[in-house]
Parts: sequence; structure tokens; C-alpha cells
Amino acid sequence: MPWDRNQIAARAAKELQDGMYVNLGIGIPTLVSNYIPEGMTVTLQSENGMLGMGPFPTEDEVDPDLINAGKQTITELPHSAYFDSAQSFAMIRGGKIAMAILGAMEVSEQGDLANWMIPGKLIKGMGGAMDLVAGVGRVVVVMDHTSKHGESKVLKECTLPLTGRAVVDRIITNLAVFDVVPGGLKLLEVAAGVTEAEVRAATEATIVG
Amino acid sequence: MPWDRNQIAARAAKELQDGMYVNLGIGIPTLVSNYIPEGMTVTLQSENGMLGMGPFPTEDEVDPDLINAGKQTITELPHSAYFDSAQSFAMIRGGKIAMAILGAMEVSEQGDLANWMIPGKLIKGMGGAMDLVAGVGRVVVVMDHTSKHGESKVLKECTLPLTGRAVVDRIITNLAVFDVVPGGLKLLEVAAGVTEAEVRAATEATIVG
Amino acid sequence: MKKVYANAAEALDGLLFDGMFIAAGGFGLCGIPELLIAAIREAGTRDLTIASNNCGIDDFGLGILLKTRQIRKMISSYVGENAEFMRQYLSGELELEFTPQGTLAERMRAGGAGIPGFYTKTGVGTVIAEGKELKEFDGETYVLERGIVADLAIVKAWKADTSGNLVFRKTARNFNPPAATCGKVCVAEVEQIVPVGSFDPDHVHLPGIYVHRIIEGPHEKRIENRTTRAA
Amino acid sequence: MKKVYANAAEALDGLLFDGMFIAAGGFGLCGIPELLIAAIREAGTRDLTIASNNCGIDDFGLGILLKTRQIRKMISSYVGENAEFMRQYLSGELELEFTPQGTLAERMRAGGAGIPGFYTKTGVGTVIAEGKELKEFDGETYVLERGIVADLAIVKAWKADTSGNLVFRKTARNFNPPAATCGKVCVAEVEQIVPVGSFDPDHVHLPGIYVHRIIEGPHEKRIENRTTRAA
Repeated sequence: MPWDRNQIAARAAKELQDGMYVNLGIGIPTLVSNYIPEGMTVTLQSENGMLGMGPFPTEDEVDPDLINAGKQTITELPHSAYFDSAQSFAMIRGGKIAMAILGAMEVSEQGDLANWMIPGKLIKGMGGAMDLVAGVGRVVVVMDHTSKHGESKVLKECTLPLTGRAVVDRIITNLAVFDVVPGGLKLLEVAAGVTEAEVRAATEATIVG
Repeated sequence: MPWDRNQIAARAAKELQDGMYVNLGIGIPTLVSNYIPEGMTVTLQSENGMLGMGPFPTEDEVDPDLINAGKQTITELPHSAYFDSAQSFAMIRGGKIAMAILGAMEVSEQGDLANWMIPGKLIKGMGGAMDLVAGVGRVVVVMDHTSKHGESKVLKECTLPLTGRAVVDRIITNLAVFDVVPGGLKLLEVAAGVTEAEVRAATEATIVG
Repeated sequence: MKKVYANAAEALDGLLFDGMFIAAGGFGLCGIPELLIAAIREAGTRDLTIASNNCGIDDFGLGILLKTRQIRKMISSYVGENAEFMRQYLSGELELEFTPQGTLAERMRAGGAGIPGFYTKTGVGTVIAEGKELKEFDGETYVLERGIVADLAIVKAWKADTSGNLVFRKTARNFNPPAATCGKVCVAEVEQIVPVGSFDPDHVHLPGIYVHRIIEGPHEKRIENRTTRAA
Repeated sequence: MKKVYANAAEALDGLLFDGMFIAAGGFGLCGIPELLIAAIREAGTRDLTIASNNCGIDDFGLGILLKTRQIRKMISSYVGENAEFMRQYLSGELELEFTPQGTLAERMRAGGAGIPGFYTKTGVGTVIAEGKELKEFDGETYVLERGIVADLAIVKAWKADTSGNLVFRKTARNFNPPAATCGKVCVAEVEQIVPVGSFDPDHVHLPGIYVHRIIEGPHEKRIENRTTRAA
């Protein structure tokens, strides 16, 4: 069985280390915060101007002045700090964030990432994603391996406009986990119940090693 | 009689306008704050990170964490705000300070200013002066008209390393007040008891108009 | 020098003109200058270029100026939540200068800080860098981005003192400080105006030197995406 | 991830090496990391390049590292108060990269913000711009200045919480935040370490992400120029 959204998030949570400052993108990446191991301190950055993002609020706690980058209401923690957007991206661009876990529309074997537009169809905008992939220490992408039509989204070359070139370090899909290495992708792990042959069949990118 | 230091400062204070944000340099410029007209609100910036600089402290009020750019102990005011040096010079470079009143070793008829070093002899450093003359809305220089040896310090060309090129708007010396205009300096005012002939004799720069 | 004005219309009096460039604070609907935006709609100022991370939603925030077609061009990083924004852009009715969020914030800060251009890695190798100058530093390629200076900055803060010092609250700070600094004139709307001396000078987020006119709320502060957990 | 260390020597353990580049906070003797400077003297680390607005005075602050000849090069805007600094510079024993104060602060901020270069008007037409790239923007000439990234940043704050969030006091803030951001590692000395939750998150001046190690005072906080008025 391929991993579901929560299983992908749980696998991505294994990338976390104690003391890390991490930025989680919108969608599956946001779920990663549910799987931070007990006893591990991970500080979540929200690029709209906060370090130390807490859980969603109870109804009583909802505050219109306290949202995350997905515009969801959130809460603060004892070690939280607020700052403006220029400062927020100063720390992102300056490499102070150890890791970003982001969604993807497409990823390539060179580590290129596309996740902000489909020309003529869907324009979301890059938001902070271009800054994140350019600036943070390590970029982990979480995504479905294939499109609804069964086409691989793990490609030799991205077809969509890029968010960043050669920026992805690790790819976690519903089928497998890869590292971007010289010459292509290195298969590290396969979802339980999925065969390596199935992964290879669903992957357009070169798998090496 | 040429003006003394306090009279120069009093004359410079006439440059102030209500609501102005002003930076005062070290030396005579610091004295200008003693001559702010009653009822006029002038906010003094100290480039080490403060707006709303107050008077010197009483002995009881002395605080090592509260100094001005001349490293003198000072006080705060009800509308004061503190910020870091990057923010301080962001507002200086960004033209938010309406006026700076600065000392000078030499000034030229093009509005060039030299006030930070005498090669081989005296090195103070430019401190924030280069940023101030490049960034603020209006630069007023206060200075002695001549050296101890009677040589003019109001020159056709500065001989010392420059702090800024074509940056001075108005010059207030112990003898006279000039504006920097196309072609040279325009004599606006002469100190009481000083003759225009004396001013001209003490001035190497071209006086026009 | 009185900075306090009675309402948004008075605070904007004499500052608006067709074809002008406005920088606006806010992220999504959080910390947006909702009163000033409404006053600009009432004033009917046209052909606006607006630098703002988002463009509100269809019926709130900058979205209301899209509806009235007062905006000619947006400089933004995200259009995701606004159907009309996307529609006007895809149909070519609206010009859109996509700018990565961090680059946008830094462009505002730079413009306010007298920095006409800076280099960043963000966007190198993407369409964002096309037509822009590239430069190598220590073996890496960077793209030159320009500082923004706007005719007018409109921002929202939590509190102001009468000298214009601003204090923001939580993530409603966001783009407001950098936007404020890049305006030739800055008008701020706040929930409460307090006397000078009310703030600890160490707690001021944006010094009054950046703020020329101030008005006091009331603010709706609409929530875009109310997400809660069980108590 | 414990950030709190027992003393300056322990906090610097493993971080010092000959020929290294250090960025230091402080302006004059105000807000200087006096304990960390003393520990660097004890460690005897040599051939230092130090970016700091000033270099202390003869017997306090960075001046003590001049006396021991541990400094090879200073990046500073002002040497005025330090006779030994001026003497070593004029005699050619010390290299000095004069940098205007605002350019120095911005170079630190830029380095910490992933900006390798920015343009400024400051210094154009002076010796400061000699040998540097000039560029025109909108008819005005600007000079390219480089971001600074230091091996180590040493800063002084008023208080830290155990997660490294820093709060500064009055004008002792000065260069400390930009210096902290430009270090690959940042060690902060403070007058008091408090538990997390002690600070209002809106009052944190420098978030803990920038701060790797923390020690607590006591600080002498010497006054350079005590100037008073009659009570």
C-alpha cells in the first residue's frame, strides 16, 4: 500500500533532529508537526513572522492576529518570538533555518523543484517557497509520486516553471524515499507493501546506485 | 567679534523647524540642542540607536546603557525609541532624517566636506558621518572659518580626504553663513561686528551673488 | 506637527493621485490596513500600482480595489486565495509582477533604507531572474533585485503613540514595518492611539520617524482560515 | 539542545582558531561582550580579523586584544578614542579596513541575511569607494559593498531566555543584533538568563535561532564619557 498523507508526514518527521529550526510548507508538510517525536525540541518557523509556532487554537483561543503562512489560526509557545517579514526572510535567506519540508508539483533528478504554477491554468504564486529553497540548509520535498492520471511527477526534467534549480536534498513520496545525488536519485526506502519494481515503474527520473 | 562656539550653535539652531528629525554631530553641533526654540518639537536622532535623545543625566540618572554617538551619557524622553545600528542607518541612508548638523575640518565651494582624517597625523575615522552626508535631507556644517594659523578652511577644493562630495547645503562658521549654490558660495549673513571684507579675506572659496 | 487624523479620508487627503504607487502592509487578511483601503475605494483613485504580498479576498482587503478596477498592477508573491485576482491576471486585465515573498519584503526594506539594489540567491535559475542582472560572489550566482520606493505606504499597527511610534501584535506585524519604511509618506491605522510615554522605548517596533499620519480603528480583523482543535 | 554555558571559556570552547574572523557587537564601551573578549585574550587566539565599530579603549573592551597583539586586522568606522589603535594603524602594525558606520552595520545585516552585496550612496566620491564597483541607479551613482559573514559573532544582551531569545536595553543594543546574525556561530553574554516564557514574544529583539551559546554576567559596563548636568 502506498503511504497516505499522514504516513508521508510521519516519514518526513524522521528527518527532524533535536534543537532544529524548521519551516513546514502548506499541505502535507503542515501535518509533519503532528509527528515530532516525544521529548524532541523542534522550533517551527512560520515565514509570516514567527518562531515557535504552536498547535491550532481552541475556539476560545482563536486570534485574528495570530496565523501561519497558510493563513490558519495558530497559537504561540513559551519560547515564541515575532518579527516582521523582512527579518523573517533575512533568517531564511541567511541559512539560519536548518530545514524546510515543502510540497511539490514536480521534482527532477537534479533536485529542481516546481510547486508554484501551471501556466495558463493554476497560478498560486511562489509565496516564500523560492526564498526557502534558496536559503535553508536542507530541503525535503513531500509529494504524491504520480499524478491522478498515473504520470510520474519524479522526472528527468521538470516541465513546469521552477521554484528553484538543484535545491532539493531528499524526496519523500507516497511510494518511496530518495536522495538527490550526482547522476540522479538514490532510492533509500520503499513504502511497506510497495515493491521496488513498482517504484521504478512510477519514476521517470534516473535511479542510481 | 566672530561668533563663539555657543553663538555658532545658536545660529545653527535657527535651521530647525517644528516636527523635524535631526542628527547632531559631535562638538559644536551637540550644543545646538541647547538652543531649540521654546515650544518647538525637534526629535534628535543618535546614530548609535535612538530617536528622542534627552538632556545629559543628573548624577543619579547616569546609565551605562544610555549614551549618544559621542559616547556621552544621556537620557531618554517620553517619545523615545531604541533600535539597532542597522535600523539606525537604514533611516539615515533612506532619507528619513530631515537634517544633519555636523562639524568640519574643511569644506569646499562645491559642498565637499572633509571631517574624518588628516593623513599621517590624526585618524578619527568617519564614524557615521559618511552615511549622514549621503543620506539625510539637508546637511548644515558648523565650523571655524580659519585654522589656528589663519588659513581659510572654506576652500575652492578640500585638501583632506573627503567625507562626502557635493553634500553640504549650508555652512555656518564663526564669521558668516553661506549656502552652496551653482558656481560657489552665496554669502547669506555675517556675524555681528564682522565686516563682509573680513569674511571675503578669510574665504578661499568663490563667493557668488 | 500633529500626526493624528480624525479618519481615513482625512488622513489620505492630498496624498492620492491616479497612477500612484502604494506599498501596503499585511499578510493574507492579517494586519491589513482595512480602513485606508476602504477610503481609497471611496476616493476612486485609479491606475494604482500596489506592492503587497497578497491582494486580499474578493470582498475584503485589497480585493475590493480589484473589484472596482482601481488597480493596474500588483507586485505580489501569492494570488492563491483570490479568484478575481487570478481571473484578472490570466485574462490580461491586471499586470502582475510576481516577486518572491522574501524578495518583496527585502525590496521594501531596501527602498526605505536607501539601498537601490541588492543581490539574492532567491529565484536564480527561475523565470523570476529572467531579464535581471546576475552576478557571481564567491563562486555562487546571485540576481540583482531593486529597492522599492512608494509614493505612499499604508499600514496597520496595534497601537500608536501620538508621536507615531508603532507597536504591532503577533503575526499581524508581517509586512507592515518594511512597507512603512518604503513610503515617501506613511499613513498608519491602529486599534488604539495612546499618549507619548505609554510605550517602553525598548518595545517600540517602528519609530515614529517613519509614520506621518495616524488614525484609530475600529477594525473588523476578518479571519481567512479559522482552524481549531478540540478544547 | 542546551544553549546555556557556565562561563565564557566554556562557551568559546572549540570555536576559536588562529586567523579567524570575529564580528563583535557594541558601540564604544556600551553593550560590548566584555566577558567573551577577556576569554579570547586568555585563550591567546592570534591573527584575528575583527569587525567592530570601535576597538575599545587601551585597557577595556577589544583594546585589550590590541595590547596583546592578537588582532591582525580591524574592520571599523572609528578609532578616535583609542591611542594604541591609532598608533598600531599609523605604524603599519595593524591592518584597518575603514568602513562607514552605517555600511558596517548593513554589511553585517546583509551577511546574516544571505545578501552578498548591496549598493549604497555612502562613500561615493571618497577613498572608501576606491577599487569598488560603482553602478548607476536612476541617474545616481552607488557603490557595491559586501555582506560580512564571520566565523564567530560575540554579542552582549541584557537578558536571554534559555532558548536564546535576546532582549537588549536602551542604546546597548547598537551593533549587537546585526553582529549576531552574521556569525556562523553566535555566543551571547547577558546580565540575566531567564526561563522561557519570561518574555512577551512581541518584545524579543533577536530570536533565539541566531544564538547558539549563552553565558550570564557579571558585567562591569564601564562608562567612557560620563557627562552630567546639575540635578
